[in-house]
Amino acid sequence: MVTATATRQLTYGQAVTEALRIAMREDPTVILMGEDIAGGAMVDHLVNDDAWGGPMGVTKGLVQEFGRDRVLDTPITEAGFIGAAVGAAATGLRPVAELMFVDFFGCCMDQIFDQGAKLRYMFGGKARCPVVIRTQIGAGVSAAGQHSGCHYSVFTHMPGIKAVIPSTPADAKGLLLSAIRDDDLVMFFENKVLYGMKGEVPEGDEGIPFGVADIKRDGDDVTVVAISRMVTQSLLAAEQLAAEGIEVEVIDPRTLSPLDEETILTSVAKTHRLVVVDEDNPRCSAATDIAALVADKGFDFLDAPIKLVTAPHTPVPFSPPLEAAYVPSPERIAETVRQIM
Amino acid sequence: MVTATATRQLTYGQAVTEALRIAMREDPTVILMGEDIAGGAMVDHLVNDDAWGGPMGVTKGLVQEFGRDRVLDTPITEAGFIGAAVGAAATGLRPVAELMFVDFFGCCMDQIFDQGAKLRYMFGGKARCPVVIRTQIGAGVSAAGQHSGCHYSVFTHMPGIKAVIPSTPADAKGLLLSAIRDDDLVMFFENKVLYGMKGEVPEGDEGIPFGVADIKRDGDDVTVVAISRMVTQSLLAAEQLAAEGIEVEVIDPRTLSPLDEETILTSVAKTHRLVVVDEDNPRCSAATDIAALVADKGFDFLDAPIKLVTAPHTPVPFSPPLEAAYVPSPERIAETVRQIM
Amino acid sequence: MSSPSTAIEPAALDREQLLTMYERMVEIRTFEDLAGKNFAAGLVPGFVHLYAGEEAVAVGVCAHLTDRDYITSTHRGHGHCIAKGVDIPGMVAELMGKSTGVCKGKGGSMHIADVEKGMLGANGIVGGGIPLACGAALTAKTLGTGGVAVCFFGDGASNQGTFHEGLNLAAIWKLPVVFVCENNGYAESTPVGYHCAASDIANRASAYEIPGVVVDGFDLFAVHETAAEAIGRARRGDGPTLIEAKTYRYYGHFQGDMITYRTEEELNRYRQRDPIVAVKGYLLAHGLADEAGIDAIDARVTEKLDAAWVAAKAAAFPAVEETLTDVYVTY
Amino acid sequence: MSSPSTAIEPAALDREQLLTMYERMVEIRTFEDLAGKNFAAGLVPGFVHLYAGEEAVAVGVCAHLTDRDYITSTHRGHGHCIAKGVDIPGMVAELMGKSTGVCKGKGGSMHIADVEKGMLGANGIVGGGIPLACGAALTAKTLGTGGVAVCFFGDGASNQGTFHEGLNLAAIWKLPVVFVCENNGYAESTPVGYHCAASDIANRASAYEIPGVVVDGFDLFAVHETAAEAIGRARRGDGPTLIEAKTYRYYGHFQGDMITYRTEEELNRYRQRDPIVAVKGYLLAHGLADEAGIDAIDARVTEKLDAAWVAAKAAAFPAVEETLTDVYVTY
Ligand SMILES: Cc1ncc(C[n+]2csc(CCOP(=O)(O)OP(=O)(O)O)c2C)c(N)n1
Ligand SMILES: Cc1ncc(C[n+]2csc(CCOP(=O)(O)OP(=O)(O)O)c2C)c(N)n1
Ligand SMILES: [Mg+2]
Ligand SMILES: [Mg+2]
Repeated sequence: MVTATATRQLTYGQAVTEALRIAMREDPTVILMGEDIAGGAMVDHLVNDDAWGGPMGVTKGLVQEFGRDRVLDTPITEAGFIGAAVGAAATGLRPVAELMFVDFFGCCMDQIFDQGAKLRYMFGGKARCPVVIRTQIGAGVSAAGQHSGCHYSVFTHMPGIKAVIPSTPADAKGLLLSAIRDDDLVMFFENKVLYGMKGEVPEGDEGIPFGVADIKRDGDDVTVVAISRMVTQSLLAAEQLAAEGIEVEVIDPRTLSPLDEETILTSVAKTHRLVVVDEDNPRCSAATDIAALVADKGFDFLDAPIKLVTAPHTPVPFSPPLEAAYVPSPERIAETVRQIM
Repeated sequence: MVTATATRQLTYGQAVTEALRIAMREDPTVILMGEDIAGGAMVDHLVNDDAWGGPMGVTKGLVQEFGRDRVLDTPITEAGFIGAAVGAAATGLRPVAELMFVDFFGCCMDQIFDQGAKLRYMFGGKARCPVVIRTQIGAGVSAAGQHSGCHYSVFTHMPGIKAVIPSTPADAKGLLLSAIRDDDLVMFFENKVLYGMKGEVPEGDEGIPFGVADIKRDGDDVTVVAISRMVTQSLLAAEQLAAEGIEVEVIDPRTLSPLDEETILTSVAKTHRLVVVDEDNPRCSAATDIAALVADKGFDFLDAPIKLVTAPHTPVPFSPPLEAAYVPSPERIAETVRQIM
Repeated sequence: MSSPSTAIEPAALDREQLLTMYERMVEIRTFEDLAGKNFAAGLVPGFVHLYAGEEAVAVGVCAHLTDRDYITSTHRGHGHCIAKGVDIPGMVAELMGKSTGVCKGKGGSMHIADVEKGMLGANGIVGGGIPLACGAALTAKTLGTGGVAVCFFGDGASNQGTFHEGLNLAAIWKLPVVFVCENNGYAESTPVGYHCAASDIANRASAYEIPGVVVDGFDLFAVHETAAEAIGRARRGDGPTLIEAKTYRYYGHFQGDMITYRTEEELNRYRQRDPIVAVKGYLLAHGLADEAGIDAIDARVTEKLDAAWVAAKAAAFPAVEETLTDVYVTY
Repeated sequence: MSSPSTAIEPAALDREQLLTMYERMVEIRTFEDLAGKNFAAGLVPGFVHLYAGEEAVAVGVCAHLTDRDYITSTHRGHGHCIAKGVDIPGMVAELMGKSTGVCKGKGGSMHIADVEKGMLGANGIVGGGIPLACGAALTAKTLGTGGVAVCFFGDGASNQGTFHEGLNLAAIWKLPVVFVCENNGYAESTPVGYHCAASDIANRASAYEIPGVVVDGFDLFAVHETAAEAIGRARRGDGPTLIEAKTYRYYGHFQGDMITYRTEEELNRYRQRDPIVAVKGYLLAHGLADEAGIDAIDARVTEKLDAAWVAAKAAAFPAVEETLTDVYVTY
């Protein structure tokens, strides 16, 4: 992407923090809510300081600038505070709530999909719900069965929700800025394994529009649509395959809802082959969604079966060798591509 | 299906009741739990009688035979009582819990997907969770935005859950019997529009195995995979199309997890064309799941794009004409089939 | 927790306020009676849950609110909507699923809303509105609007997790919110004495160290006074209150309910203390209105409601394309 | 609610029981110290939340339980597991993700379980175990096993919806369950005084009209006696009790926590009253053991734990095919 904006290296985590800071500066109605996002609430020596800044330190440093009225530590009551974020969004604030791990969605899903996401439709268009729910996804750090899921497929399924899922520091910043400025309910999926990833991030406050996929690598032989951390894994696979003379086009949808159908279809029209790489469980997933899109609208382009590389239909195992087998690897991606060449 | 068993006409609702009665008679560890499934708890004149027997009367008459210790009315605490059903299942009972409408899953999803469904895996195979959660799905009675959803796709997505979804009275009985006898967590989806549907139902206590699709209509020209009420709609479409000389094979998977891949693939190998009809919302859905299956393993059989006929990516509207437009109709199914002939 | 207050003299209320409240109650009763009748006639699709009998609660509470204040409601929401000033013809049209409905026919009885009027929606999820009310109160507190939020819910809802989470959150953040539990004795067919381990739901306030008050929900003046105190407290920044209004619904849980779980006598006991008749009696006894004046109000309401039904019946259903709109602001 | 009980004389306990409880506490402490050390050394993947400091609670309660009784636990579950009799070498191997682990390495620290031993799992979801415990109690009640369920959870969990739903359900059904809230003053970095609107969490019992008791979680004998009463009550069919054990964790929330939210002094104040030292002192003062006897126990525990770590380090990881098994009983 050619751009005149100055950039510097930031981690994915720092990019998220920067987007939050910019959004909070530009709009006083933006508030943050979540468990220990500052931490140490009502501890004498931490009045204007944070104890944690979130479990991964992503919200660290914000309470010092914006104070505890805009950086709200919450009790462990996901339905309560995420529902409150929805109610606040319907009445004039722009809350950014943190659901610490996506696996906890079962504690608050009614407030997300049934209250927040449906409110505008059920009220005949006479309401809006500009709330962002940031959450961590992904296996890879042995966080085990209840802290390692993906499940963005569930949110992509739900009408009224936008599903945003950055794979690089620059995308994290730009997409989060757009998410906070957006007038709808946005689920923002941060991959815990990517927080330390470094990359060029533009200065300034420009958002990245939703529904615009990013071609992370050009190639003529096969289209690989990859989501979140699977972009990195697919780029590694593409390197291996390039050495064998197979040029992979790696497309990162960046937002699953809305989905940039055109970029995917245009690529398949060129390559005639599609592999979808998705760390979520395989059934009724983002992977099957993209496959079904192409099996319909891109059918005439296809020269080979559509292949999916996904996590298995199992919970996430704890033991490191099992977890490594669970997550789609560059080797598995490359092997799958070879099958359809 | 040729069978020696005597049958008689029952409604879909009566078939469910009969399965519950048989299962409770054969196994004293089977208990029922849910809001107003008997009704009138602790009302003087209703000690051994029910006030409601569930909002649709499906559990009516059971408290008289099995008493209030096995037909438990619960407070409105979905996480509490469905979690209790899970805990009871892990310790020796076989609870059948009723989640009144599937739309309420957001109030108890943690106990379903994160506790019950994962317990066996996380415990290294040293536990089991034989619980059935019966729930109502479907649009068609103007129950509006929070009482008309399908969302079986979300449960099919989740490892550790079996997703069972009968479309006829006979299937309702046979599948529910198998569900209650099954050692895993089963979500059992009853379509509210089908409760009054009449059909032949076998006497006796035979279950229908999971993972075995039923071919509801034979045909050579196009395969239609249809789920729940969409089976009826597809059979109506097939009649229209037969008049035009198009013979539709209608396949009812009956269980979405496990899925009978073979029956679907075998049919597509014959017809070379696939339409999936699904009342759930379209993204990351059962429809895309089946399409993706065939776009991979059945690619070489296909002569035309795979088409999906689904609800739109919207909540369910209240107003009757809008709701009618929301649900896939025989006309829309027939029109879609024509597109790929 | 204070004990049920009854027969309070409405010292702080002038004649006009009293007549307005009376009219609102009659509007609700008439609305519900007609909704029931037209449902039976097949004109109202889906479910309807009628509020008749509980009018004093919505009206006594909402009398203290303006458009900058928010309420959340329940499946039994018509009374709350009317008390909060939602357009009645628009509500009738909504029940019928017409394009002239307040939600363009897309919501129906269980999702009537008007955010401009501070009405954040009836709600099909029992307990679903409680966190939303906390959020509306958080907005008021954060932006310093001076507004409050009132959260209506039933006895059945008081067992939901959201009740606990919402009250704790409101208490620790001192949110300007008032929780109004309408204890009508039943959750569907299940008596409160079975489903709820607390004899008085107001007692549950002690788990959050906030005030909990029982009030006679058939006594408009008692509700009005109790609400005044709680709403005043919230507006002053002193935090939430839990009010339990003991009330009763005249109709079944929803239309079609055979009501086998309660007796005719029980119903009649309540009907004898009808809250609307009580207010009318007060107005007459204190010379604030005469029979003719009351009749004029009643007639005005009937006329308004009849006209609303005529208009709703004549109105068009929404165009089929409306199925696909209003999901997102932009997409 | 009764006030904190301290310095109870363990009248009902004989020497052997006391020594067993002492040994269990030492096992837990040693387990946690070594888990922390080996985590720092990179031998334990994922997260670990250590129970050191809270030993008297798990041991004092579980002393009353047998294998037909069930417990549910939390992310901070090692102590509950040991107190309930889960195999220690199997636990160590589980922490490392080895095939010899009690969950074959598939669960890890946050999901250690042994249903045969009545241990229904540590739990990664705060408040997640509460409904499960109600279910285990329902089984006991329905099948008449005479068993009870004990549900451990933290102060933070007491704000979750499941707390409210579970306690109400247990109360109305008179389930044989005891809720043990381990109030260690913090939920992650957040003090209980901020996150919880109740000064004493035990007070919340009144919302369900069940007994609520505060007990000093550093006092084994007080915990033991309080638990005896509550568990006895449950076994007799008299329903649930909520016990709040005021306790403290010596380590951070998880290993890696910088613990900026509390002071060295605060920690030292607790450490001075160390529950294990207190029991040891009691044993010595009452001539129930001498220094040599105590040392022998301590040495035995150290040896057992060291051997467990040696074995776990030597054990194999599960075969990769294990990734796909144990999802269903049949599929
Ligand atoms: C989460 C959820 N569970 C169950 C229902 C079904 N339901 C609708 S109303 C109702 C009873 C509500 O009782 P209460 O809160 O006392 O309100 P009331 O109807 O008496 O006004 C139930 C169980 C629902 N709508 N939402
Ligand atoms: C539903 C849910 N929300 C948040 C978390 C993250 N989390 C893990 S432990 C914890 C604090 C728990 O506090 P408490 O209940 O007091 O237990 P303690 O750690 O003090 O033993 C939090 C917030 C979680 N695991 N589950
Ligand atoms: Mg009620
Ligand atoms: Mg704690």
